Amino acid sequence: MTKAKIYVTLKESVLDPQGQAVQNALHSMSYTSVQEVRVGKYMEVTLDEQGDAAHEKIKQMCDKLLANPVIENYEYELEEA
Amino acid sequence: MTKAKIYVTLKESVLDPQGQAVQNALHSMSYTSVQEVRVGKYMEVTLDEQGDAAHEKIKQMCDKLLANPVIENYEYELEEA
Amino acid sequence: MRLQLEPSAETISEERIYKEMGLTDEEFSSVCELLGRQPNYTETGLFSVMWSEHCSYKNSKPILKKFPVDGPHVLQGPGEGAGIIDIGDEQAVVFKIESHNHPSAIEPYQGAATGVGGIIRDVFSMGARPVAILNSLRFGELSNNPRVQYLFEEVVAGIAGYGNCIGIPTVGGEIQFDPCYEGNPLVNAMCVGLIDHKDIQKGRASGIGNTVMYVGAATGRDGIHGATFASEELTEASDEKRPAVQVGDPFMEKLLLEACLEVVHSDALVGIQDMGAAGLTSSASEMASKAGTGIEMNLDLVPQRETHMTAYEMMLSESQERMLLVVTKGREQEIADLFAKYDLHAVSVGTVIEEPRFRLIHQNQVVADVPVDALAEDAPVYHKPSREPESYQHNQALPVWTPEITDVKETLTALLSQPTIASKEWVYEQYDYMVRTNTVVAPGSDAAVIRVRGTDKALAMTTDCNSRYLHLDPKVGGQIAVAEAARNIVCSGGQPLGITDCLNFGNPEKPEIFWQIEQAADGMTDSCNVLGTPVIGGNVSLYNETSGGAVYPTPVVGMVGLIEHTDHITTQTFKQAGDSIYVIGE
Amino acid sequence: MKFAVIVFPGSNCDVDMFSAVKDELGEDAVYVQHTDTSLDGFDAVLLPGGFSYGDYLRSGAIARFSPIMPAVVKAANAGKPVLGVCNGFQVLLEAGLLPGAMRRNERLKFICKPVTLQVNNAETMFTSGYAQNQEITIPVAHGEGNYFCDEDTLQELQSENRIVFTYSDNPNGSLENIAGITNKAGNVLGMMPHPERAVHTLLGSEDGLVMFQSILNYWRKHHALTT
Ligand SMILES: Nc1ncnc2c1ncn2[C@@H]1O[C@H](COP(=O)(O)OP(=O)(O)O)[C@@H](O)[C@H]1O
Repeated sequence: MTKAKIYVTLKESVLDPQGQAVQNALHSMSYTSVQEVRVGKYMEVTLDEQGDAAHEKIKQMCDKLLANPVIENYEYELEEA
Repeated sequence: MTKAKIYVTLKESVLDPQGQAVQNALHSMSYTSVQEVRVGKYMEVTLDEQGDAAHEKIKQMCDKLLANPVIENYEYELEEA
Repeated sequence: MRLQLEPSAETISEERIYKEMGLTDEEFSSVCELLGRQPNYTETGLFSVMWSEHCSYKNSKPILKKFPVDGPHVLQGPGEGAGIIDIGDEQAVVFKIESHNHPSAIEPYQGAATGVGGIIRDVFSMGARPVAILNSLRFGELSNNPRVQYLFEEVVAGIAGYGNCIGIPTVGGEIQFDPCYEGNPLVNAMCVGLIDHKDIQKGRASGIGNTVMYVGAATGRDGIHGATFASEELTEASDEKRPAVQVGDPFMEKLLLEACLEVVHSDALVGIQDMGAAGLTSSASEMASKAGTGIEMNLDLVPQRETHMTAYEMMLSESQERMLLVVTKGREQEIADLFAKYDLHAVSVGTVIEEPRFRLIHQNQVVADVPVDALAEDAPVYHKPSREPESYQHNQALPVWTPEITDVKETLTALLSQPTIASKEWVYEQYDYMVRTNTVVAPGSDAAVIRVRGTDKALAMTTDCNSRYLHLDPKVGGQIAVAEAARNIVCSGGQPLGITDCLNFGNPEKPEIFWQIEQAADGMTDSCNVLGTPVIGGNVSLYNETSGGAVYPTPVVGMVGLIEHTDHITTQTFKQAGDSIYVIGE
Repeated sequence: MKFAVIVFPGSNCDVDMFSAVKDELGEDAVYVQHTDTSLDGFDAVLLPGGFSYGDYLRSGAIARFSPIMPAVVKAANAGKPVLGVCNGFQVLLEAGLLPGAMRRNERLKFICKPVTLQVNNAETMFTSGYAQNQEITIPVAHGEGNYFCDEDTLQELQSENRIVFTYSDNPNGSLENIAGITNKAGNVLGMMPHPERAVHTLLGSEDGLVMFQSILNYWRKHHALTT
């Protein structure tokens, strides 16, 4: 069993209204030292495969479903579970 | 400057409709080896502070705003930026 | 700092770089003639977007001329952000429909969402309060096609996401599924607003010395060249060419909406226009051109979301949720204070000048200096060749087919289970169709009805088009589209007032397609004349083609009608057992 | 009676709340901006629906830090009726004036339609006009109305009779069909359905108006006693 931790983030040039709103909120709560906030998704997928097989599967899932390649990038880490 | 990477996840005891939906979708795409999917948030917050001061600030922000303690847990890592 | 080496004027001309931007050889020579020299990179960019079909209607102008645009109640015909029709009591209704087909094909959620955002800005930039949103959608066959299902689901979610968040009810629409839309879905959004006559705004940059102000989201590199992109066929290569996708921010737009509806009451405001297709370029140059003035802008002052943006990028960006204002000189602070109440920054970026020129300064250099009218008025107009397709005579010659029904129940069930005919509840349940509590007839009937608060009046509204009729006979189909809309309005208790239309067609450079456009417009014109419903605005979306061919001709009609008394409102359902049923018509 | 309608950036049912009170109930209503800091002089506080701060991050999460919120807490502690509808409910949850949290709807889609509610407690200041267990029709319109709380909280809510409304046909996956709850004292009500959208026959139902009338009746009685 493997647990994949997947981070999906908006591409650099894509507007992130959520991040902007959170940043403004933090500023108005007087956390003025905050320079930037970006909000993305974090997913944990547990699957039977291990090692390379797990890599292969997770990559496919990200490309096909978990991330939207038009506006998002993704990264992941695998952990034995 | 520090970049905080913050992971917000739903608590174990809280049913995750989004994770469930993703899992069902993966199954119907014949990724049947997937055992569980949990969907959370991933945030990157860049702030001026460093070291302990950064820790302190980020923890406060998570407790107050970024996570809802009733249903969510959070973890974070700091990176010098 | 990034040193971006832009090609020189000579290189642009010699290597025909303008072609990549969408200008033809002839168009490029006209630009050189108008300028009396070769344009630099930024200037070439300005012309390429302003002379695109999307902004200049260069292929469709001769067709749009056919439409009747006048009527006793028309206060504003085509040409401004949206058309306006009088509804009495010093009030008027403002409406417009627009396409967001190509962006939705690529990123359905955001494409549809920003389509909704754009049409809402068109309406409130006239000074009107948006009261309802409608849509008209076309997809490929739904069954066994995951891509189509994905597009359908995401487009609906995008429309819902934007409309619900900004708090304008989405009250109606239509959806058709047909294989011809598989690679090229159609996403048309319509917005209806209400206005008091005295608040009607015009997008004009009048008054030499007045200040040009920028409000709303900062400019990023998203959507650069969107207008040009919308004026080409979708191909495999579209993927690479495509600009960073625009993401909608309905929250920002809600703030802008409320602030703009307040600012129209200020006599410091001279003109206002939203930055839609071709962003800063079109809004600024059109405002100046209409007023017979010029504009000088300092791009260093433009709020920027990304670093090291070039003049070209800023001028061609299609970042969403931005507005351009012209304000009486000396009263900028007043306007800035008003926007600050809504957490928005209004910043001065330029000045209205006497010389009718469009002049841009960036980092202390003049980066563009062209005649305003050359951009906004002098785009070429093409009369494309038109040819009746061979299939047409063939279709005409077909004997009229009469269905033979053996089992009525079975046929009825089969019909009702067609996605195009089936209930659209799954869709409209995702739309907040009740917010602001004026929705008297919700989706699920014929036309939707919105009451006009403070009066006994109501507005009926609908979108309609059956493209299968147009495929068989574009003229008759065009007549039918307008007539169907009118029937929906009348059935709801309304008197049809006028229409807005979105002409969704294939590539107009193909004579058979151009013929379809002409015929459809003729048909629509016939019905408009008979019904007394002028065309007060609309939008043209051409090049709806993929390798599979063109979509069926789909001129979507958005119609609004006036219900004089709320007790005239009628709904579709049978009311009680024992009531008589009549069939009216042929 | 004087109602405050709190306006956050992104509130969009503020107008509906306002006109329910002013036009249909016939009482006084005043918009109070999120930047204000006092609710003195108001007899009841209404937190309307909408998408405060775009509902970015979590619905209601950012709004609860608005300058007006300490005054809302103060009004709640003073025993004044505080009603949060939809986004207003979410704000009350985030602010800790009510227990629990909202998750996304089970089917992950926004849902807008009239639903049938059961009045489980007709003895609150908000529901005295209804009959116990009466079925009423009120619209919902939300994407995150899937109420959650832990076991202990649920038991507390149940034993203290604080679950005021439940869905007859659960539209969003909410725990125990919960549609609306009150605080311990019973003067703070949060609910996902929109009573302000059901105040006129033209809008399809008048069942929501009864809630506003109940608040008014409570206030009249209370007011007569104290003045
Ligand atoms: N995309 C949509 N958005 C909102 N409402 C829709 C949409 N499509 C259909 N509807 C609504 O569903 C109802 C039925 O639509 P439709 O099947 O097109 O019927 P009709 O042919 O009578 O117009 C209408 O009230 C219409 O407004």
